[in-house]
Parts: sequence; C-alpha cells; structure tokens
Amino acid sequence: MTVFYLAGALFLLANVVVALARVLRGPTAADRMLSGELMGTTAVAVLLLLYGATGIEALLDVALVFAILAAMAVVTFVRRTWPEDPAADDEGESR
Amino acid sequence: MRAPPSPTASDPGNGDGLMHPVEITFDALLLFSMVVLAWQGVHARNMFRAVVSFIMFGLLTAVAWVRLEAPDIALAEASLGAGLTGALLLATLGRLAPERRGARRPKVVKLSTLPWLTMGLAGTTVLLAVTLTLPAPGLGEAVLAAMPAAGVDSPVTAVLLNFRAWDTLLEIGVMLLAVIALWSLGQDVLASKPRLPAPALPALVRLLFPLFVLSTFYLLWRGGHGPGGAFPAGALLAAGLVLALLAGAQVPERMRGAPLRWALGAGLFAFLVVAVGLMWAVGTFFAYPPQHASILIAIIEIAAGLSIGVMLTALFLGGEPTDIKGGGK
Amino acid sequence: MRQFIAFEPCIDMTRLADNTGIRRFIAGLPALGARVAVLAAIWWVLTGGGASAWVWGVPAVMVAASLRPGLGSGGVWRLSLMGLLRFLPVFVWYNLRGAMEVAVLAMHPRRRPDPVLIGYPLRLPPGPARVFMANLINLVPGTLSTRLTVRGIEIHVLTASASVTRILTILERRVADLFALQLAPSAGLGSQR
Amino acid sequence: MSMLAGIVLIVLGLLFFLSGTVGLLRFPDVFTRLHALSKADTLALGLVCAGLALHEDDGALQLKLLLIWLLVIVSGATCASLIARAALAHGIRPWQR
Repeated sequence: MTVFYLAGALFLLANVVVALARVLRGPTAADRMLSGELMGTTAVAVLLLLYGATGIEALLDVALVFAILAAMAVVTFVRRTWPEDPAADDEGESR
Repeated sequence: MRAPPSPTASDPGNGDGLMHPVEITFDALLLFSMVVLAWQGVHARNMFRAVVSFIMFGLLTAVAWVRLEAPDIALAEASLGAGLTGALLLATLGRLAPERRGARRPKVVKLSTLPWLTMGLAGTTVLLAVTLTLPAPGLGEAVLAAMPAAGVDSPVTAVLLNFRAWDTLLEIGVMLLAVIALWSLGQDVLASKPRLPAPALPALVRLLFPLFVLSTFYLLWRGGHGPGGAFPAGALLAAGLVLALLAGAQVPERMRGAPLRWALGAGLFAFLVVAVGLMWAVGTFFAYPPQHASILIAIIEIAAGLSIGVMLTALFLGGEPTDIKGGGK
Repeated sequence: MRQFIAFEPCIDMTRLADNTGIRRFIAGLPALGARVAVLAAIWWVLTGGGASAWVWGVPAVMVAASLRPGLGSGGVWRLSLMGLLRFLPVFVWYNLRGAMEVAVLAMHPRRRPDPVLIGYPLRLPPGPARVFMANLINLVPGTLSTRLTVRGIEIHVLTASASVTRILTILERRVADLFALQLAPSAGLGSQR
Repeated sequence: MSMLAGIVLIVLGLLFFLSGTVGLLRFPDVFTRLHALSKADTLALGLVCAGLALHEDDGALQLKLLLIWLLVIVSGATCASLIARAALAHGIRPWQR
C-alpha cells in the first residue's frame, strides 16, 4: 500500500515537471501564473499521498496550510504585479 | 496510521533501512526539479519567470523537508514560502517600472563564471565530505534527555522557546529592528492604490479570514506537542492580513497608532517581561521553573505569534501606515 | 446588514430589526451563533477535540468569530438545508462532467476547443448568491466567468453549444434554492456576442 | 472493499491531474488553459481526498481532508475568474478558431 501512495506521489511530481514547460514558454505572465497554481494544487495532493504512505499526521497540516494559502500568489499577482490599468488596456504590457 | 515511518534520505541505506526504488526515483526527480527551478529563479532573464520559479521552488522545498522527515520545517516553509515570500516578490515586481517588469535582464552567465562554478562545486563537495564525517545524532539525544523539564511535548518548540529561547528572543528583536528600519524609510505604499477589486475577491477573503485566524490558533496549540508554533502561525496570520489588504481593506484608523505598535512589540515585550520577571521571582535570568514552563511558553508563544504576524504584514506594507487615503470602511 | 455565514432555516430575523440598536443586536444573535457553531465545528475538525484543544479552542473560536477583515458587508448568507440537498447532486454531477469534457478535449489528438464569449443575464438578486454563482460557473462544464457586471456575467465558453445556457439556467435555479431566494422573472436567453 | 474503492478514486484523481497538465500545455490561450485547471485539477484533488478518506477510519481526519478540498476548490474557482478578468483587462483577446 505504501508503494502505491509513493508511486502516486511520483506520478504527480513527474506531472508537475512536465507542466514546468508552461513556465518557460509563457507567453503571458498569466500563463506562467497558471503553472504556479497547478503546482500549488499538486503539492497538496503530493503531501496527502505522502501522508498516506507514512501516516505522519503533521503532513495533513502542511497540506492544510498550502490549501488555505492557495489563493495568495494569484491574488497578489492580479492586485499588485498585473493590476488592471485602463490606460494599458490594449497593449498587455508584461507579456 | 498504517505503515511505520519509511526510511528516508536522512538515514542513507544503513542495513535494513534501504529505500524502495520508487522513493529513490521520487527523491531524484524532486532534487532535479528543485535544481532546475533554483537555476530559473536566479538566472531566468524574464523577471516574472524568475519569481514564479522561485515560488514553485518554495513549494517543492516544503515537500523536500517532508521527505527529510522534518515536518516542522516543512510547515514553516509552507506557511512562508506559499504565502508571504511569494507575495512580497510579486508585489515588488509590480513596483518596478513597467518596462523592467517583464523585461529581460542582462545575461548573467558568461564564460568568466566558469571558474566560479568550479570553485562552488569543489566547495560543495568538501562540505558534503565533512558533513558525512560528523557524528550523526547531533544534539538530538541531549534535547530528548531534557524534555521532561521542558514544559512542552514537542522537542522543536522546547528548543525554540525553552532551551534556546534566548536565540528566539534575539530573532524577534531583529525582525522588529527591520520593521523600524523600514518605517524610517518612508510611508506605506498600499494606500496609494484604492481601486476596488472584483467582487469575488472581497467575498473570498471574507470567507477565508476567520479560517486564517482559526488556523493561526491551531498552529499555536499544535506547537505544544507537535509541528507548529509561533513562526508558522505568525506567517499564516500575516498571510491572512495581507490578503485582506490586497482585497481592499485599509489599516483601521483606530489601530494605526499605539495598538499597532503594541502588537508589533508584543512578542519582544512578553519575552522580556518573562525573562526579567523570572530573575526577580526565581533569581536566574530567563530560566523557567519546570512547573510553570508550560504556561509561560504558551504566553510567549501567543505574543510572539501575534507580533510575527503583524511584523511580517508591516514588512509587506513597506512603510508606516498613512492616513491620507480614505480610511477603513 | 451584517455579513456572516449562517446555516439557518428561513426565519427572517433581519426583517424584525428596524432601527434600534438592541433589536439589531438581537437580530444578529442567531447569525453570530451560527458563525460560532460553524467555526467550532471547524476547530474540532482541525484538532480532533479533547480537553486541551478546547482550552485553546474557545478563545480561538471567539476571536475568529468576532474579527472581520474590514471589507464591509457582502450581504447575508442565508442557506437553506433543503436547497443544499437539491444543490449538491447537481453540483457534483456538473463538476464531474466538466472535468471529463476538459479531459477529453485535452487528450483527444484532433479535437480543439472552439471558444466564444457570451453574456448571461443573471436572474439572481445582487449579493453573495451572485458571487457564488460566478465562482460556481468556473467548475461546471465548459464555462469560465470573466466579468460580473450589473446586468449579468460575461462568460468564456470552451466549446460553443446550446447546452451551456441550459446548464446555467439549471444551476442558477439550484443556487436560488440553496440561498432560499426567488429568481427574477425570466430575462430572456443568453445573448450571443 | 473501501480499500479498493479508495485506490480506484485515487487513480482516477491522478488521471485528472494528468489531463489538467495536458490541457495546460496543449490548449491555445490563457482562457482555455484556465478551463483545464479550474475543472480538472479541483476534481482531481477531490478524488484523491475522497480516496484517502476511504482508507481512513478517524472521522476528524476524514473531515480534515474534506476541508482541505473545499479550501482549494473555493480558492481555485475565485482565482480562475480573477486571472481571466485581469487577462481581458490587459487586452488579451480570447483565441478563436
């Protein structure tokens, strides 16, 4: 059973490594942010599976912290890094 | 739960503790992606790509600490890395001039960096060799032997807030100094952007905020007997406060003066009161009597958690809160 | 009006509250109670209960229930239990279907999305139910809400088809059930843009 | 029995994670990619949580798994709209066939 969980975690990790291509390719900042979001969700799943493998309950807390902070990066991104600026509407600056 | 804790990288292959091939592959892949992300974070010529890589690196670092069977550090890394560190970098990126924001940096890797790279590799190899010759257990056994007098069940909390509480006191003092230094540089930068976000964002924050508060308390409580404690709790509280600020909340008018300063100083203040109080009551500076250690640690932990949360938020604000733009609603 | 998370049957206490402070306080009590109950339940889930957990839990729940992020009021969340029972199966089914459709579209070697932006006039009254609906749209087949305006929602549709408006209409009715609200009289079908 | 069902759910969840990644890589623009993430990934995590909950016999821990999923689903749904709105405001037009 432990091996099953570990294999699942490995699968998810490989999945994320493939998704890194989106960080490299972009093209817009939003696309890069998306892979960050994917990484966040996947990290939660990886931690849950590692919890399944080891039974250390603290891992659920780590996953919970990730889950509650899931919106943090995106919210900062849309409010600070890429705030809606009517003046810059048609050029999409930081592509 | 089910299986006993599996052997990990912390005890490389001693006898029966051999790792399963799946584990080895997992660790290798984790290491590989961390190196790639670290490289991207430092060398990516697009700034935004570098920041996203760094955030992802933080997420994977937490997983790596889990693999090293250090859930305490994993928790701290998760609460800081997934929360405030990324937010700070993204906000900083937003403050750069637009032409630099997504812009390309000058290329850093030149041929002349090759000697440095070789030296770095050589240094790492030497360090690794030295580390492997060190006696393995470190101070772990000494800590475990002293646990009965610690007042808490978690060895990490015992070290942070009892055996080496002096270090933690100084750390909190350093953080406070950082906030003071920042305040002396100028005023907060958030107040200048009062544009209202989409209605979904305040709705999300209104829903999440009580949960942030609750999990801050949860991590403080957890710190008494497991991974948790003032640092991750403070980081989580800060994340909740920053989220509220990002959703359009203002630092309330009546909180800006004395209450804010008290909150910033509460951790250091509690530490000092306990330390000096003990000198007066017991005769030794900052040595808890074992029968009261538990409650004293709890008090310090709450005060420190609050302070760390408010200090990190103040660092995010980037200056003393102003009251120029329309106050809180 | 104060913002809170409440799970209460539809006894409209706010209607009793006219202007007097005491009345408003009394009217707010069940809401505060519901908030405390929900937070206490979450505390139990987090800690697993036990005496030492509740020593911390009681102040934690009190602080969490009384602290507000200072974002004003989002309106009252008044959920109906029956509405929840009607809403959940529809949501689970649509979420499954949405994920399946996206998965097939992503995996299929030749099929490509055929996206279009549409406007959907909302019949839900303004307030938390609208925001809830806008978020929900992101989880059901083929739709992604982009902007919430006074009139309705602008939606990015993954593959243009007639079933989208039907799904949205069903979903909107279930959300109205969940929030124990009446839908406004039909405002016509979604207009293509 | 619940062991087997849990394994099936987790495997399904992993497949949905995979499809989310494939969508992220193959879809033509940021909006379509948002579709892939917001639907496939949230459901995938839900399936993994459900699978683990079936292997669990402590009620509080099962509910904790549910709480984790709810947090991710709420954040994910909101963030999808936030990014889409920001992208439109920055003049990124949806890709069209």
